[in-house]
Amino acid sequence: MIGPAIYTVMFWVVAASTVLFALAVVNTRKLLRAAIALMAALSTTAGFYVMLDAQFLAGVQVLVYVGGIVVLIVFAIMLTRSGELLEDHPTPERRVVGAAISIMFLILSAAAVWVSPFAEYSTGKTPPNDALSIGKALLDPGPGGYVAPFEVISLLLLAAMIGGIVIARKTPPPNQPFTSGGDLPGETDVYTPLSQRDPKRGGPVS
Amino acid sequence: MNQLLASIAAYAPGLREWLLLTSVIFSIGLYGLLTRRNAVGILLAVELMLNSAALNFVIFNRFCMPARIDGSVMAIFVIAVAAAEVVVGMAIFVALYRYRGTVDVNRMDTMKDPVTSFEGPVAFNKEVLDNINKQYKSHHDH
Amino acid sequence: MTYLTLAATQGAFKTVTVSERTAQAFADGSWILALVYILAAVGALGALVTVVGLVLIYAERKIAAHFQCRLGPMRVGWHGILQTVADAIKLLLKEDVIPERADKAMHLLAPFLSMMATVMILGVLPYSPILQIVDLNIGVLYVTAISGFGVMGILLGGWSSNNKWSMVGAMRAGAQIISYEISATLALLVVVLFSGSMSLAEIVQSQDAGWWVWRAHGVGLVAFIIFVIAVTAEINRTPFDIPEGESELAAGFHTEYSGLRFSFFFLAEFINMFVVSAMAITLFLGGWMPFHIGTGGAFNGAMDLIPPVLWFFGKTSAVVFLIMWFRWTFPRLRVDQLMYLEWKVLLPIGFVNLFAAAVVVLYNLYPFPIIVP
Amino acid sequence: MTVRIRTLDELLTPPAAGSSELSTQEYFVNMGPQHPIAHGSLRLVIRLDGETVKEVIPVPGFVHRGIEKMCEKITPRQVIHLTDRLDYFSAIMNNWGVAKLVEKAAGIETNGRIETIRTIMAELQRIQSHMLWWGVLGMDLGAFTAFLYAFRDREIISELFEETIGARLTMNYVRPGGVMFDIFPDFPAKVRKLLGYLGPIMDEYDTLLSGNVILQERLRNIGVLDPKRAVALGCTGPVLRGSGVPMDLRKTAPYGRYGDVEFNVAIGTMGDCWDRYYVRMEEIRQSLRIIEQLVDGIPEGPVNVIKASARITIPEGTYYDQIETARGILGIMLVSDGKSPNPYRIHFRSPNFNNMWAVTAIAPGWRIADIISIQSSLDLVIPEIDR
Repeated sequence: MIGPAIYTVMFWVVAASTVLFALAVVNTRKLLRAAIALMAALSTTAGFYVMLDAQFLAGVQVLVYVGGIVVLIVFAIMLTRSGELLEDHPTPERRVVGAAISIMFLILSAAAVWVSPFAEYSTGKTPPNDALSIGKALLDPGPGGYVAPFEVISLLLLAAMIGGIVIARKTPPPNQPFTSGGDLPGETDVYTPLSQRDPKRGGPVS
Repeated sequence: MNQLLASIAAYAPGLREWLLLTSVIFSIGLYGLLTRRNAVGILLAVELMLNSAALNFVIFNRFCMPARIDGSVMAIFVIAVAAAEVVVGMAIFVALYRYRGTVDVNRMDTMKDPVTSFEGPVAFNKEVLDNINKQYKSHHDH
Repeated sequence: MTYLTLAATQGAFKTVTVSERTAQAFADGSWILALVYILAAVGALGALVTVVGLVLIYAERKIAAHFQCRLGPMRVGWHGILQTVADAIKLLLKEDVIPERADKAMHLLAPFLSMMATVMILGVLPYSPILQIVDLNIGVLYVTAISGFGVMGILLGGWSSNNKWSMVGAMRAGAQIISYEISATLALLVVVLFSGSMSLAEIVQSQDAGWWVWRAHGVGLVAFIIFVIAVTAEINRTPFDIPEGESELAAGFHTEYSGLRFSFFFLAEFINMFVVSAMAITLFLGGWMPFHIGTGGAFNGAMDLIPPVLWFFGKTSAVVFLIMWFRWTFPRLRVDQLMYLEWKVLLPIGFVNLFAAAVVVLYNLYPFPIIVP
Repeated sequence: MTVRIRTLDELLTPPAAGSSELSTQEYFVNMGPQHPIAHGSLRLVIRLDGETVKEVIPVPGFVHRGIEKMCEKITPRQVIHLTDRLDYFSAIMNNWGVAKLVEKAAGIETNGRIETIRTIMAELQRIQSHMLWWGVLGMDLGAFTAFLYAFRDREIISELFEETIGARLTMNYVRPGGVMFDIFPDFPAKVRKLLGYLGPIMDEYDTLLSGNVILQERLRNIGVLDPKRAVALGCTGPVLRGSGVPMDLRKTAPYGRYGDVEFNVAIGTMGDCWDRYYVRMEEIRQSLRIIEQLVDGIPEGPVNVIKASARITIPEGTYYDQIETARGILGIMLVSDGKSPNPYRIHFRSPNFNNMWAVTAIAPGWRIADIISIQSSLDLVIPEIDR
């Protein structure tokens, strides 16, 4: 009896914290804090994966999301250090409209979930969710195997990597207006003489 | 004691509770997508939505066909796509920020017109603006 | 007679983790026993963190001193053995300074993230057949994944300090740790290939017939060397302590930290060293397995008399000493040289090595029996 | 691991805009005045693009004590005391510089014993100074062990000084017309023992640091200083010799006993940090050689040719003399009005001041971490820059 009870309590606690973290992601004004909230939300999702008997997926989730994606986002936020990127102020109208649309979506999907008759299922059988069967499925060329999508995803990742490098490169192709080589005033000349600075803010006077 | 445990276990999440949870997370992501103006903020919200979608795959896998692992495989694909998306997205945002000094999606309207206004960490003067427009023109002349 | 067969005949060293015992206690309905197990596990982790921290800090100072022809701490206690305790008390009592215009919440959070990452790994290490809190079937993946939290702690610490040097240090640390994680993972995968499992307990048991570092055709040795280099970089120790290089960045990401939170970063560094050493010996040097030559014999029998937990900590200490030796011998690399070493030297070698390991396993070019569960 | 070798021309040309590197915003950081690399209080304002140094602006003056002004109120003999505080690792050589100038101006002749003792002491001090530099370079590059090794061996020389002079840092030993104290009887024996110890120690240093691949990566082809540029900046000492200019006053204008002994002047080929490192390491060996030749035949005679209480009058005029300290040429200009015993004006041409500006020429284009190598290889003593 103790097992299901612990499972239930943990589900509701983790679910509540995930929703709180998700709300923090969309409502925090400082983007870095939003990114940290996203990290927390993704970590609790890894907890969900463990509850759903997908331990390998939980590991991948933490490895890729926390170790990779969130770190990348934090890097990007740090690289573009300016007041604008740190603060994000949605206007009240946007808030109202956004909330209305998302709540409508929530009601719609919840209703759909509640009224749909799902196939009979049994939770007694533990799914073979270990790394071995996932690896076998990913490299299985037969029916029900995923070798073609796997290769496509590999290609996608390679393309993304090359694309990322190409876009972030400084080299200006000839006569390209949108890549300047870092010599435009807006890119480099962020230095303000001491005399023109607001001593309280430390940055340029706005 | 056992009675208490049993009453707690009665609230054990079923398929519908799990799906409701992912719907809530997805809706929160949607809200962020709609309200954020900052491109990075939008990306964060999109990550949240992708994450809830991946969770859905695993939930259906777990409850509807527990003998298979297709849901987990799909979730891995979703994670891989999210990684690719973030790499390219962040590269674009950093490049854009470098050039335009902003990542506000509302101001990313250069495709409409030649540059007429420019706001960034440093106020651009007329000369710089003209220079950019000249570059823009010469690009089109070629 | 190999170790496992010996153990099997005696029936003494069957792997039972604390979590299994707890689950069994729950199943038996003995609540108090389960509670005792849980409390013991938590208490043991806390004690391990404290003891390892104190011992390693003292060891580092003494080892450094003797490398440098001096005595090190000698005043507090016998041979300065209480020096670390005194320093810890001093750090706890110090004023906690938070820089002006720093992101306060993040500043407070960062050291705890760093600490959490290391402590969470301690729970899955197999200290001996009966001393392991949880044996995850994705143990290796878990360890790799959790170390990601450490990066976040360092990045946040550097960013929230509102200091350019800290920021530069944090960016360097982030780039460095992410880069070297790849090489470390490639080296881990070699062992995963050979042992056919990602569970740390099973990896240890797969080294029954010989440790992977020498049993795996040289592939294991290359992987071990790559692993040690990569984890030395991952835990920011000289010659890879570029993120906190004191002469250029003035302590880097933790420049602005003081008091308790500085001690958290400091402690995390030393626990990290213990963790990576423990991982290295678990994967390559047989974990808690005793050292054997050939099969049977009086020597092996004598080795078996030493308890596994002593073997574990002894081997870990040896690797820790190696890492400390690096620190007190080598100068510091430059950041682009560091990246060069990772991306153009270690990574290609790691890939080739992994490929070689795959060939060995696939075509069974293996003279010794491999245990595949 | 290979090193990309940059030629001098390539280095001195600013990188073309839009070279294939990732671009970031430029920003300024302050290295110092409180920074581990400052070794005192030197502020370097650095303009950075990511990790790449665009510009370095040294801002000295944090430890200015007005030594030149103070010298106008005291007699030349008292000036000696202040010269100890210029470059405190070359105290004896600084003393000797002033003594040499005063002796030249006042026409005082010294004897062989005085000159021999002065030369031996100066060379011992040079070894000590270079050892300190070696240890600090190791520490700056992260090899802390080197620092303590250097201090262990420096201590022996310091004890020798202490036994002779009574001081370890500010010696105040050489004075116009002689030296302050005579050497003690078993001084030659102790020095010979020291030589026997330091010879193998140099090989140990090479094993510990010079031969280390990481150190070589950090120093070789880093921070190249063009010989023309070095001369134009007025660099002297090992910095100039590292760039391949064989300029050493001990050879070009011998003083003391340097004309009588055999030694070589180490010069670099390329002017990178490694050359400056190599030059100093070789200078230690050459200093050992010089001492070895002198220590066996110290001539007899008085160690003071004038009385300590004698008044030294310098005739009216402007005098200039220079001496090779451990860091380069210390030039001393003295203006005397012929009436007052005090100098009318004294100016020190400090080697460190000119060497410091080399960093502005060297550093741009390199990384932050290379500034550490460059600063360490320049071996600056900040109080002498500020005076």
